[in-house]
Amino acid sequence: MHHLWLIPFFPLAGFLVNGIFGRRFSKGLVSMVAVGSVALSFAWALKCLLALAPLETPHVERYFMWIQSGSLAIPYELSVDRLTAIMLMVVTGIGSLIHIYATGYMHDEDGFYRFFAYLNLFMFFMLTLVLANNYLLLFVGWEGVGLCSYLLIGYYFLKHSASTAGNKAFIVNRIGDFGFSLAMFLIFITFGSLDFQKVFEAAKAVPVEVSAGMMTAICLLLLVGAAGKSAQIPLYVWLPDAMEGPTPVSALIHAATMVTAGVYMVARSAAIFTKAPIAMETVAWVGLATAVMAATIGMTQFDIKKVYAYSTVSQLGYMFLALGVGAFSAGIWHVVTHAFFKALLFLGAGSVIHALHHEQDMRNMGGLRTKIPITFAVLACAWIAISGVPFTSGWYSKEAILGAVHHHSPLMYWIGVATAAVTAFYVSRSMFMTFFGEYRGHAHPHESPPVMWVPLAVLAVLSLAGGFLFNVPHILEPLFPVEHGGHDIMLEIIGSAAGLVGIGLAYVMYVASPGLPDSISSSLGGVYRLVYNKYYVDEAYDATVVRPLVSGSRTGLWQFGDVWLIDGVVNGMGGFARWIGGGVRTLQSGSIRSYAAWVVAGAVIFIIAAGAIAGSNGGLR
Amino acid sequence: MTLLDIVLFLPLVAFIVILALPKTLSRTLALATSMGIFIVSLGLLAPFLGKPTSAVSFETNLIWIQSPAIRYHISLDGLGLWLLLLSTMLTPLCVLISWNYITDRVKEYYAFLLLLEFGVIGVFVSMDLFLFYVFWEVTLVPMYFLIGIWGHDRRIYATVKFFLYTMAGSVLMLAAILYLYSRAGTFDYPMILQLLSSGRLQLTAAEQLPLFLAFFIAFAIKVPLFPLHTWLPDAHVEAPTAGSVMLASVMLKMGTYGIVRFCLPMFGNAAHQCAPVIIALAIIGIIYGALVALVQPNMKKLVAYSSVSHLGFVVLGIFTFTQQGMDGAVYQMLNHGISTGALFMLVGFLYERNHSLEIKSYGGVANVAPVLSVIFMVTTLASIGLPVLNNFVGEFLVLQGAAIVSWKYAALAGLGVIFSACYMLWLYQRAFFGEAGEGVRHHITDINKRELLAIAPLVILMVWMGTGTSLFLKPITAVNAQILEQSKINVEYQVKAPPAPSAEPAPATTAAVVEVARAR
Amino acid sequence: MDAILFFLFAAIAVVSAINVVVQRHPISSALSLVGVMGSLAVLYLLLGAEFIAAAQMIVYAGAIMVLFVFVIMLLNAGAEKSPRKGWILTAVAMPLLVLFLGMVSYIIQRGFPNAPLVVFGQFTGGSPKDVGMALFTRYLLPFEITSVLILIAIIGAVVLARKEME
Amino acid sequence: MLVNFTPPSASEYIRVLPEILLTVGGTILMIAEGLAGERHRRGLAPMALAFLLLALGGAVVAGMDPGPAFNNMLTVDGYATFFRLLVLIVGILSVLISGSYLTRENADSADYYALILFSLCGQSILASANELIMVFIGLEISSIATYVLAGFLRNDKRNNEAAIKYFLLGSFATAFLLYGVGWIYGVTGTTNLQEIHRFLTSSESVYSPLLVSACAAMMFVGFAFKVSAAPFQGWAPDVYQGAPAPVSAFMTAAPKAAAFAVFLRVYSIAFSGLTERWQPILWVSAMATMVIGNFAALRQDNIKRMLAYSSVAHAGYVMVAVVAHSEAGVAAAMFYLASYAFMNLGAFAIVTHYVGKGERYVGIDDMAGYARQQPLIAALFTWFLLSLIGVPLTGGFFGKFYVFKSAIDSNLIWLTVLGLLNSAVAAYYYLRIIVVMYFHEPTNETGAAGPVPAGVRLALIGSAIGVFVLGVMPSAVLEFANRSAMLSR
Amino acid sequence: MPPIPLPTAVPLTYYLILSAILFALGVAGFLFRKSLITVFMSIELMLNAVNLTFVTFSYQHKQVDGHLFTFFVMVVAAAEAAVGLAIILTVFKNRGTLAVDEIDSLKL
Repeated sequence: MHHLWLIPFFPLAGFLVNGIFGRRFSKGLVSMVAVGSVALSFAWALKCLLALAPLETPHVERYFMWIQSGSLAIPYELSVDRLTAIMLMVVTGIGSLIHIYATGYMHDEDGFYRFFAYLNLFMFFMLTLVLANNYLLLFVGWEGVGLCSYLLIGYYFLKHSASTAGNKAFIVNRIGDFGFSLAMFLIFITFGSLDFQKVFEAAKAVPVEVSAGMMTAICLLLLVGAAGKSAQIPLYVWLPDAMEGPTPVSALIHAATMVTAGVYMVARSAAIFTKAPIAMETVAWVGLATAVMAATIGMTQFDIKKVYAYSTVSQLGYMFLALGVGAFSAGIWHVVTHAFFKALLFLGAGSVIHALHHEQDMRNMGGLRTKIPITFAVLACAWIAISGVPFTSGWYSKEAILGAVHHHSPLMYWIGVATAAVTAFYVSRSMFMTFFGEYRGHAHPHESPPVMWVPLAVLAVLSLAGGFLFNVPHILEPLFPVEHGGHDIMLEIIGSAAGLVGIGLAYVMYVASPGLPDSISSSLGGVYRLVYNKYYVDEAYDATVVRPLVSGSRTGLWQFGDVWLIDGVVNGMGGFARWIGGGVRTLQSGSIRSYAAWVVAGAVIFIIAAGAIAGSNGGLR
Repeated sequence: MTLLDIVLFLPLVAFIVILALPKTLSRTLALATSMGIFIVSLGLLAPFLGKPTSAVSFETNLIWIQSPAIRYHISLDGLGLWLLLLSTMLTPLCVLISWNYITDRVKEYYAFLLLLEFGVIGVFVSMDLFLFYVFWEVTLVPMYFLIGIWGHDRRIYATVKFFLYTMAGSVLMLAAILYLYSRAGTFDYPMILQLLSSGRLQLTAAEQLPLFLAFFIAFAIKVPLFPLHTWLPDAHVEAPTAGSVMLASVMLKMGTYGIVRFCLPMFGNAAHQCAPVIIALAIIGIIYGALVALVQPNMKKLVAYSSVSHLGFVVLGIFTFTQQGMDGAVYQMLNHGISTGALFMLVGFLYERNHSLEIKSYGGVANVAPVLSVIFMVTTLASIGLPVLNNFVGEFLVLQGAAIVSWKYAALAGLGVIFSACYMLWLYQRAFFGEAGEGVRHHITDINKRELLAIAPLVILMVWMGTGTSLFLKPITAVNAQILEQSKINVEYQVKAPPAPSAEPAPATTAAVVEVARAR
Repeated sequence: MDAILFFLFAAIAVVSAINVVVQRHPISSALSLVGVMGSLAVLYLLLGAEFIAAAQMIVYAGAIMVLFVFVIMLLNAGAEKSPRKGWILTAVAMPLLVLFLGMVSYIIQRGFPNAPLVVFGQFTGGSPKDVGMALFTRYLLPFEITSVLILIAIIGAVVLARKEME
Repeated sequence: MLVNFTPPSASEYIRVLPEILLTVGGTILMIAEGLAGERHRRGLAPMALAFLLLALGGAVVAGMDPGPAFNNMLTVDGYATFFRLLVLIVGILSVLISGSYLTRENADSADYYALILFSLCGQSILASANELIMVFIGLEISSIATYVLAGFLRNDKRNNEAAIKYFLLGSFATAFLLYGVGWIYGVTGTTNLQEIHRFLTSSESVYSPLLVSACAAMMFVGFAFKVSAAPFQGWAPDVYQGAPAPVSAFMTAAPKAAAFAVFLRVYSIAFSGLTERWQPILWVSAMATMVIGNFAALRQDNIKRMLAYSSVAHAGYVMVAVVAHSEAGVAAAMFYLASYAFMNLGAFAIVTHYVGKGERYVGIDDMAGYARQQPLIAALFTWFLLSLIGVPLTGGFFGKFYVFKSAIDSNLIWLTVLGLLNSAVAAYYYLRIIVVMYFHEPTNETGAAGPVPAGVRLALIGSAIGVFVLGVMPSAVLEFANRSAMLSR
Repeated sequence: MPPIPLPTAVPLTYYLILSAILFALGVAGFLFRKSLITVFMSIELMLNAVNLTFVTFSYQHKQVDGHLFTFFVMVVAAAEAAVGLAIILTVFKNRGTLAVDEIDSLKL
């Protein structure tokens, strides 16, 4: 017993304390509680991992039975294996850093305590997700982080766009969760349990040819879930809008941790996925398509956070690509490195935005290199990492992915390489537009306080050296044996070159000859508009799903179905009864003679009837 | 004389006392007595805390009328227990929320509330079909007056519709009860079950189906199952807050309770036979209710339609004939009672302040009433089935049960979960987020202590029932297992095997799969 | 002889009865009714009901019909006006009546296939003595109870027809 | 014949004690008025009550020594006693609500009470009649008295119309009944119910079943008319609406109960061998009665007329029990009539008071806001209406319950289902009164509701207790009915 | 041409059919006459028809009971006549008419 439960418990306690009493606390106290709880959680996680050290097999702790109904038993059970350990470290580590950063960033906001309460709650759910030992508990964390995401996106609830974005995030995630829960039901039906160990054990024992259909169904449904959470086609639409939330939220939830939950989940379910080759192929293609599409959109956006948001979508696509080709550990490696540099990018962007008093449009920036040098320096680290400059963290994971992809399908590989170039291009574009050239804005930029830049510095170091320091595939060797041996130097050179080409191209377009982008975009015309408007996906969803649903419900179901038809029938029955009543009533004409006629008629009819009904004594006798 | 008798009759005593004493005391008396009843009723928990068992407790079996033998036969099992406690708990809360809201004919109001409590407790403990019917009908009267006297503008239409709808259903049930008596020679429910299981009483298929339908329609109207639901939005919108709460939380449950208690064990064959149709209706109700809720401009109507959707889950769960589905269904009854009850309370609080139920008269409430908003948010989340809150557990079990029968059921019903998020969050956004308008800023104040006292137990329960389910679920599971067993008498129809993982004959469980694998 | 008497008085009775129905003036109807009663009294005699035949003349034709005539005179009731409405009723009721009569006759024919002939003097149990004997033994209670009936009739008539009380 | 004659014994006289007491009471009342003069009119109602109570006692005493009386003209059994007590209780309640009404209409007189007593005498005879001649005379005594009562306020046009309609149609229907009796006498040579039964079921008898079933149908016309069963219900709404309110109350309960008593007795004794012939007829009639009563009541705005239709509908429910043709059915009908008597009397008691002088406020809408003016009375009215609807824990519910139970036991499933659906429809018009009383605000035009006179109050309490007892502790009455339902054939 | 043999007596059923005809005529009078008094007289006609039935059957059974029945019918008819005519009187006093068709204010 290592009391794993304490890891998520600390943030939960922080949430409760801040949530209930935070309003009466000073900001300092709130920060202390919030940061302290996450830091404690980090420390406890570290302690547990050290104690459990080699972790060749999962360490499971059961606390109580949560739900039991017939053969379905869902215990509250936490477990740690190597995969979990990595995720734990990422979540608590980066979480701590971002909490610290946020105390500075959010200092002047109303509802300071509310923010940190939500953030702590997020940590709780995220840790539950990571530590869960069965699908349902994972799902708890899964939905919980979605909730926190919703709450934090809608943090500025006075803004209509913020609350709308929150709703969108929640509902799109719900669609994904719908797939996830169906997958769970099928898992239970197929394997008789939701417990990871039992399910995977059973899954491994199933021969492929017996189970292909069911396994594919389960995996595709899991993919739907993962696509919702990890913003894959077709459910990625919520993530760019999620940038309505405060920047630390974007960094923590919508870049580093929550959105990678899908990747984690697929990797976790690797035992099932490997039995479903069709599903694997689908995962790969979905990932690749997402990577390409989001990257192209990223090239055209001007809102700095939007650029990074699409970048995140694209990078997540990369991770899915990795999962799809079976390179689970490479995918997780990219999760880790991406967490470093993307959190850094967002936080850095936050720092810029903070410096510019909430200016987010890059067209109003420029030349900030000198005005906020520390921010520039740390952002530069992230920049080269994501661009895949050799030996930065991003390079390691990206090369690992591309290597595996090449092994799987050269076509995918080349698309991946092109995407890598595009990625390097748009990140460089954002850097050049922000930090180079002349300042085009009106605000008075100022450097952020140490409480903000110190965490940035830590992340910068990790972005540069993270890939080297944490060799994830090696750590995960017991879980995901590396199938293809050795590095292919040629591939690595091509990959690295792609990144450098992207940077170079951006330099040409945005520093060397600044008029070029406009002329290119105008010469591309329709294609550019299509990409700039994000392929009109939101509009298409709106026109094909949202509007028909709302207006169909209003006129078709409610006004026609309920009010007119069903209630019409009900009231019609009432009216019918009254109508009969009216008819019956006219029998009562008040005339003595008509009543007498009825008597005679009744007598005649009844005499005939009594005579005609053949009794036991015989008929008409 | 057991504790259950006391709990059953205390509300009636309270009813008489309130009527007898002067008006000025009514409010206090109602609160005191209903609180007292609740505390006493907690004593009923005692036998259920230990090992799970399907045995009944607190049985009283006396002769009420000699011939035809009508018995005062009441007892409590895991199925009735929680619904009973829910009723006794909600009554004091309803008194609390009516505290300032009701100014006219105060005495009668609280008296009716207590009478209603008497009726619903009776429904949940009756073990004699006749007695059950009596209580079933008795609940109609106080609710009729609660809506009719203290309701809003279109209250008369709503209350008459409510009464007639339910009446129309229940007379069919009465016919069925009478028929059963003529076949079984008794109204005593356990006796009938015994006769059925021992084969001494055999209902032919031609008998079972009409009997089942007669019972089922009466219950389905109460539930309400699509398309018998249109009384519900009207009744809810026009009812005073406490009326809505009792209606949603307790009275709708009488329908689903009845289905589980009576329809399944007695008419297993017919129930299985009708299951596909009923499941279809339940699923239509789930989706239909949610979609119609989506476009409601009136908060109460929205919540009312959401009830249609939620109750669809309950019915779906019941007719899966799986342990999970039924457990989930019963659990969902309680959950719906708590979260929808809370929603109605909260809407009532808003109405008391701003005198409007239209969503568009609100907006930005979160600015002026933070605590209220938080509670509303928690309730919303509970209602849409967020994990760690109560509804999640129920919905999960129901859908799992449905999936065992057919994944299509689960998939279709699962859409309801998505839509529930749509309509509730959209409601929340429109009512609570954004800038506060003139009216909201002037009228809306944050929740006061009395209101907090009324709503807090529900919020606590939402969390408790979402996390510590075993306390609640154990007695339910035990009873459901027994009911499932009973419903299998003479059933040729079997629950369909889980969908095949492959084209080959499908081994249902892992063990079997492995077995097959090894065999090769 | 019996047959002639029967057919004669039956014919008178039927004709008078038709007259009751078709006459427009109440007085004519009333007098026709007396005719029916008279001929019925003869038929009663044929059937051996001496006492009833006498009572028929005294009570029915004598007392009751006089009362009718008295009221007709009192109210000065004139001839009926031609029908304002009710042709529908006639159209419906005429076939009904025909049906009724036909059916009753049919049932009687079927019900008493071997009915005895009515021969005057074959049954003499209807003398006043016989009737009186039955009345005060077997039918004592109904006889006594009719007194209540008559009492009610008196009260009723008084209640309804007396002058306004002040 | 004289040889065989034995004078009636003392116990035979005791068996007709209620009739004797009622006749004597009625006579004394009239004499007393003449002696005491105008000023002592207030004492008339209590006096009538006293006689009724005496008669009630008499009925109990008579019931303790069951047996035939006066050459089998009457038979005093539990069944007879039940109905005697029932009509006498109705009489008592009617007298209680009549006093203030008559005073208000300035029509206080001994005649009224005497007529009620005589009418009850007729009904008491009906309850115990064992001979068609007694049936006929009892029916006439009861009817002629009620003809007069219906038109008691002779300057009131509505009263006149009620009286003339009731009288003409009543006599018309009685002629059919008599014609049927004539034939049955022709077939069997007797008018004694048991002997008819014996003749019809004996294997030696030769007769035409066609003729006998025609007799049964013919007599059904008469009885159905008296109980206002369709299609002979035409008179009922008009007469109940037109008659003075307390008389309507009386008429819808007592003569109807007595008519049902004799109806049931005749059909379950005399014609019990021909069940399959008349059961379908009664089935149709019962159904039509319920439908006409309930559906026509939906459209009424006059509270008296609505209750009149409701009374037709309730007759339909009792008919269902008659159709069942079993001992359970007989018992159910008895119980139903008892509970109907109470709830109906209760409702009419309030109407009697509410309508005001000249019966001005007879619209349902005139009761607007009554619950505010007279909460207690409104509550009682609600109680009676709920009973009429058939909500559990009221007498009306148990009544319906037993009726439909007996129908189900006799395998009349469709009739039961349709009847129960009918009773759901009926809820609508009863609820309307509750709606008006409770959910509407009083208007200036309405509100004749003064203080409730003591007599009405007493009647209300009595009825309410009756409805309560029959609804919650029906065992005793039900036992009585069950034991009495075994009619000797 | 042989003389037609005149029947010396008629069967009982002839009396019964005569009574049926009279009864039907009474019903017809009730249905078709317009004046209250004649309508009432039609009832008397019907009762007479019934009486004929009783007396006829009394003959058949050679019993006196049918006569007794007839006797009571007469008494009742007398009582009805008294009350009925009194009611007709009050109606006439209040409405000034004896037309049956005009007495229909209570309806529907």
